[in-house]
Amino acid sequence: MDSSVSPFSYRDIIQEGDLALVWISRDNIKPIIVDANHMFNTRYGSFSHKSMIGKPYGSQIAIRTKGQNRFSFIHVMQPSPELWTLSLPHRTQIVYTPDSSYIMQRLNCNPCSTVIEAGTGSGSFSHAFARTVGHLYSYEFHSVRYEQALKEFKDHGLPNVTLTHRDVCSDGFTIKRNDPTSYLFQDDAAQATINANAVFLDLPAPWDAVPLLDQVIARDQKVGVCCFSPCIEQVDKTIEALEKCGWTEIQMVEIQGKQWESRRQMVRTLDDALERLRDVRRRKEEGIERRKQMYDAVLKDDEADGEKSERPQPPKTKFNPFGKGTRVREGDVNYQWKQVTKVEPEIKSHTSFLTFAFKIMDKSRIC
Amino acid sequence: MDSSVSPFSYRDIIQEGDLALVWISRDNIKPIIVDANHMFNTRYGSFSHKSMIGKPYGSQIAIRTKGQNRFSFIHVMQPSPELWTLSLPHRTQIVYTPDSSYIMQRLNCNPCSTVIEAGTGSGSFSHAFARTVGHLYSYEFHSVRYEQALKEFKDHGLPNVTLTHRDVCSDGFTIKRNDPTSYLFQDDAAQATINANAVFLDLPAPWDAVPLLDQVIARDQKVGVCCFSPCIEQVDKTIEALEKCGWTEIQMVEIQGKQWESRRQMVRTLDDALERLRDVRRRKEEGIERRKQMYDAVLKDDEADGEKSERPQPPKTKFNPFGKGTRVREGDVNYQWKQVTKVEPEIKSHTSFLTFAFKIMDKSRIC
Amino acid sequence: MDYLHHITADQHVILKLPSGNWKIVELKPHTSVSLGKFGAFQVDDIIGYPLGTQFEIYYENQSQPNDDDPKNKNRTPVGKVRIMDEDVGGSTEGSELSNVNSSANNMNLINIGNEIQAMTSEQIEELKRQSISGEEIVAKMIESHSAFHKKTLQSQEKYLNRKKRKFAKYFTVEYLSASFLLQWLLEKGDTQKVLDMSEETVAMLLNVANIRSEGQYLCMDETGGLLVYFMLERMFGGDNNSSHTGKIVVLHENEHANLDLLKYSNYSEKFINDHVKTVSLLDFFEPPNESEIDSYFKPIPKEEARQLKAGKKNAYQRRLKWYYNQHEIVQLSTKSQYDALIIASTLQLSTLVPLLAEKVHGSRPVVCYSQFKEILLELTHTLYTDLRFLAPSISETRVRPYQSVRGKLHPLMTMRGGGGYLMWAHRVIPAPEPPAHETED
Amino acid sequence: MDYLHHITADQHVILKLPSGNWKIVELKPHTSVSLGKFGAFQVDDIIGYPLGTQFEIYYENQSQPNDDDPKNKNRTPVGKVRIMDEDVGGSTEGSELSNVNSSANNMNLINIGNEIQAMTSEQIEELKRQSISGEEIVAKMIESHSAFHKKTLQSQEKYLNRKKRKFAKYFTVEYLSASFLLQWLLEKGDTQKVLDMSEETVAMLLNVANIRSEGQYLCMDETGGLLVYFMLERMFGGDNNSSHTGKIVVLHENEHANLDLLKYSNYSEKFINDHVKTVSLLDFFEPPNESEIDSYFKPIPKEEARQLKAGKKNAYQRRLKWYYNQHEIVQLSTKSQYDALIIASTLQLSTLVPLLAEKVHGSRPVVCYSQFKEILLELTHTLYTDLRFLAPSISETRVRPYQSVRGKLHPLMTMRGGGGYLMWAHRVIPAPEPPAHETED
Repeated sequence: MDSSVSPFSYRDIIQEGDLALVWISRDNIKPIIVDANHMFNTRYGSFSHKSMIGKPYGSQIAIRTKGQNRFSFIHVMQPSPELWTLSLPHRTQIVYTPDSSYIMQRLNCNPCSTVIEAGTGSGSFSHAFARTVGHLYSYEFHSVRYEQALKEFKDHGLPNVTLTHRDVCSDGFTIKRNDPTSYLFQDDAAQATINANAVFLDLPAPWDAVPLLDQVIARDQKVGVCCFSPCIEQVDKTIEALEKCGWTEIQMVEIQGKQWESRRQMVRTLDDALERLRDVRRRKEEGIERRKQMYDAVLKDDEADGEKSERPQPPKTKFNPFGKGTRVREGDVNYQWKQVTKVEPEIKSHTSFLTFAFKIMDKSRIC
Repeated sequence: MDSSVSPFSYRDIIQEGDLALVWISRDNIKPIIVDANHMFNTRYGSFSHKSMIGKPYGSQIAIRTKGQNRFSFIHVMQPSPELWTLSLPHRTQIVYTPDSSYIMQRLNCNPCSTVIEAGTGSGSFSHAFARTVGHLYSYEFHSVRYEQALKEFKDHGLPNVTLTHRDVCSDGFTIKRNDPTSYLFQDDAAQATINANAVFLDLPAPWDAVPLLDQVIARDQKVGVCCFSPCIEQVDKTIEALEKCGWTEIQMVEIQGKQWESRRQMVRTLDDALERLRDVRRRKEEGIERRKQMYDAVLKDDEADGEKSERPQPPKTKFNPFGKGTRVREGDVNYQWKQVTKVEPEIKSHTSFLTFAFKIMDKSRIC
Repeated sequence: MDYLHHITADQHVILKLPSGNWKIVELKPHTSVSLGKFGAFQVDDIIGYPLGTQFEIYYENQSQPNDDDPKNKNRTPVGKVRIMDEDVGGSTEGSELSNVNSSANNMNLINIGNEIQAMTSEQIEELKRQSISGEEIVAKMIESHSAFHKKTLQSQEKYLNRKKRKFAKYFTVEYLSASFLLQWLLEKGDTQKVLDMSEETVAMLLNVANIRSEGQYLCMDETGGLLVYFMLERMFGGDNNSSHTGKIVVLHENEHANLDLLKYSNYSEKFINDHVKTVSLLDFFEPPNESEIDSYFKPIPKEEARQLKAGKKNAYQRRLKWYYNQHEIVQLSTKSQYDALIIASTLQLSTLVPLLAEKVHGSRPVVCYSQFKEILLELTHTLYTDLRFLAPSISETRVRPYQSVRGKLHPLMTMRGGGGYLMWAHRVIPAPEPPAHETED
Repeated sequence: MDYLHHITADQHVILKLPSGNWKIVELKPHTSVSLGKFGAFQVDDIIGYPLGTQFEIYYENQSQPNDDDPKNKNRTPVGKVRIMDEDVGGSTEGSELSNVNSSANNMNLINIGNEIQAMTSEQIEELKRQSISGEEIVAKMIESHSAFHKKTLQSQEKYLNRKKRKFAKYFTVEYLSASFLLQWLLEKGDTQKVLDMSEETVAMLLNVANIRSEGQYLCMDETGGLLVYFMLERMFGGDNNSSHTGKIVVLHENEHANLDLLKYSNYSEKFINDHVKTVSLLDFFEPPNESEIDSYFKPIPKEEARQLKAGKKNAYQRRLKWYYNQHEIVQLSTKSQYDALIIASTLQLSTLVPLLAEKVHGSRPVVCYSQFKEILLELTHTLYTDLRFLAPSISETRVRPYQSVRGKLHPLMTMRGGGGYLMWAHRVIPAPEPPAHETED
């Protein structure tokens, strides 16, 4: 792969060395580095990277499994921040797309934005920021995660991301020479010029970091901040800190994202149900007739024992317009279907509370 | 109306003196006392009570307005707690049906329940409780509301409701002789025996009332409580009080109720859109042809002024498969429609937080 | 009615286990109930305590159950019980939150817990087999947990609570309410069996359907009797001796109604027979002819019947039951008007509801449950054009539970989707359009 | 690029008024802007301040504007402005909560406020006409408010804040972002015009559609250009001098594309022409024939064209524009592959999307917006059976704003319903089914 081109920028043809995402299912997306000598193994079969190279991104790669001779396939996708987020292990704490989308929109992110993100975490939101904004300053306090993200951002070709190892709550955001950072210092500047106009704080105690923002945000513009906190008590302390530090238009919101599946439910009409019961009744009536004769016989014959005489069993019905008993595949063309939507069985009912606020440090007039 | 029968119990025929609800629209339901000498006036016309009497409940009463000779109608409904709730003025603070339903279910309300409700408020939840439970003890601290509710409960024939004028936060729940209450004291009992097994507190400071519950709840059963508070800080203080007073299984929930309207959206196929554009193109091509001729003429004639020569206007199209411009009524049989659901334009996004807890005061064994 | 509030012999109750799971048991006297890894107890030991009581299982002599009989190796030893006065295992949830703790003391906390644990699962299993109490297992685990002292106080607490929940031997005996029965089914994974119905939706149904102790209700229940149980509980509160006269007529599309779940209820057979009637859809729409019934069978005078011989008597009694049943069907399908129509069925509602609603009193509610909004959408469009239905509308009700721990309040991170929808309308009686006035001008 | 951060002459900005309403204005130098009851100001007085600044309007000489000319009686007098340093009017909402205050001091608070107010509305109007400041009006109202002293401290504060908001004369000048434009439309009641789209749903659309500054996007926009504006803002950030090369090709079903709302944007005409191309659906599916275009018109050498006379030159230029436009249509409809397909249209999506998706690169997103989930349901069922679409799914995103006041935190009691839904899929390239292996056993 041409190392100057990010695997996240638009590319068309799968090439040796590319970072690609293999889509097995929505819940199972795996990153690979395309290598002609490698195989991609799934429980449904093995796919050679060689069969991918040269094909356009989005290609379905199909095989027949040797053992069971089954048709099996994957799709080779080009990474985007959203697909990358989907590919991360479910246990990882990540900012999901409904939240990250809204945050980016509320902070009006675009190529003219300079954004601060703390902390980097899994780096999934960093990718979405990096796609859109002019420059991203990301801070991570955990050294292992910092090293991992540093490598990942390099591999993913995100030149507009500066990553710094820092506990921003105690040490603030200013980046100096000799700090552990990917920042490239110009000439003999003693510290980085940041001038962020959007800030995202995904920290356990954002109230410790808020007072330290004044040093690094743009002075003469309206700057937005979003604090991402799971508990309501954190929101309360965050609002307190924001108010104290002169941030205004404070508003907390929640995002609720749902995914809907498209399904079908069989149309089962009353008429069909009645027809089925008529079939049952016909059998029963035969039985009643037989029982009546039997009963009359018993009453006539004083000696016969009603209990012992055999009670005739009606034959089982065959008629069933709904294919009960036999398992009907959803959408089977022999039946009528109604399209319905079904929400995921388990929804993400809460991610975090998002507290937004805005500030203009210097309101003086320019001419 | 037979005063011993509640207007809320099942009745079939509209009778003189009945409390009935006139349904004009979902947002406009009005209670009336049926009186053969009265008219029910709406902006759509006047309906005589006489025309209602003797008809079954649920009857549509239809008239033609004298002035405009328009068909106009209302429905005369028998009150139920839910319709009564809908009929209350929108400004009134009421516990809406999605909340009251859930609270009743979580507290397992049924004819064996004895329930405490504080405060009574508009009395709408009292009606739902009264329908279901064995006995309801309702407390209202505001004297005007107390008097109003006292009269209303009497008029509505709710014999299983005891109403007491009381600030439960300072004075607790015990009902003594000479208290302002509808409680009927037996013999010479000094105070009422309540033994509630379910409690609903709709109070600004439920934490003041929680410690006072021990005096009136059943001792040897599991008793449930629900505190209804709009702000999260109230929930925090409520949980604190509940924990301190030995309540367990504390859980706070929110109820979100939505109403969906059934609507239709016109099916506008691509083919129809293309056909419409073809019509436009045909007109345009005529224009192009004409303009081409004109242009050729202009280029040939050095003296002519292109600007001044009249540019021919194509005739307006007549073809429109979507009836644009003319206002199409939703569901018009000349068009194809897709059934869709639409949520109310304004939803009740928050009513209150519901904090539930349970307690068994005396866990000793009986034999 | 002690059985409504106290643990009673031969009662069905539901047990809440430390894992958060539920178990339904019938309390047969002189037997024991095993809760698997959470221990076992004698039914007789819990009878008479209030329903809702939480018990701890303890073992007085730890070595005793560990006998040498290999048969007993996997049998849970039966312990003694004592009342727990403090509630254990509130409403905290399993999933951890990354950014709740302060960052300063959080640096060492990555992946702690699972990775740095010196005891093998075999060792833990052995301890459990030895029936050592939860507290003790946890104590042993802490000993062998190399990084425990590195944890912050808060995360130590968290860790302990999690472990305690995992090994503690306690249970709560609850009244088997309809809500608990539903919760049990959902946790068992029987979501589809109950049409994805949620407690809040059925709660809303009971209220908007105006369920009262004296009502006569026409009902279809495809949830195996769960809906009927909800209605019975609301109408009678579990009281077998209730004086209330309400009745539920359950229509069914199969040969027999499926009300299987009522077997877990504590209603007597007689009570259910008195208050729940089942009629097939065909019998309801095409009821038997009364004279035909009478032509098949005529009851003989009681005196005469009593003198029949054993065999004959049985045959006669069967026929008599059939006879009364047929007449009851005629009564329920042609001579009754109902106080509500309540449907939870996957039959096409738009064909069903207009026909059934004919049997509903004016001003009474028609309420249909469906797992899918689209089904109710089709239904409401049908009902809109039918003047017998007032203002059909679709409602959705959802509960959002919180982690209700002070200082850590937040909505649960995940919850069940779904829960279904309701269509609510009122049966009304249309008037003929009045003739136009003669115009006056 | 000062116009992105500072108030600039001839710029469109959006003003936030004390009522919570919005107003879009073009800042023409040397003119004044009237905010009705909130006063009026000189455009020149606000130029140069940072966008986002909140200004108060004040009147130095109160009697001055109250002249005798009857023409001026209803004209809002123009005041001076000064910067406000404190934020006024946060996110509290109008509707009151009944049980927030402590019960003890709540007894007298029923219906206070509206009923016990001695000033008539005429008197208040008169005060407003006299351009007295909000503070002063409120002070006069308190004087005449007979029950004010009976209120609790908290409710007095509430009352004052409400009244202040009603009469205060201040405004905030904001950058006209796409989100603010949408908010303005929604508050104007243009919900249907923007297909009920919400900020959170379009935000989600921009991300899942992977909008980048360099992308070539195929788009249908039935929101009057709002969606295109959202995309332009995301791609270029309002920067007329952006060096990014992204393009949006807008397909339209009418003779001309309706992108009216772009008139409020601050993009230059040239910028929009460079980055937004419009093609009718018919031209897209049945593009002009290149040789036919050439048969209608052939450009003459530049030198020659320059020497045409004025009238002829105009006619020639028109024809030349048409010629290039026709060739561009050919290019856009037959020779381009797009980086995303983005549709917000009420045309039947299930007939539209399969055809348009043919022009989308493999691995690129297809995202459709609809006000109604049922429309997307039909669409996904169509796409399921089409192997060119990977995993179509429907998403719903909703924001729930809180009253964000410490001590009184709660979700807003009411909010707008709706907001629409998204269908998200990826365009993929199906492989032929590989032949079966010959069986080995």
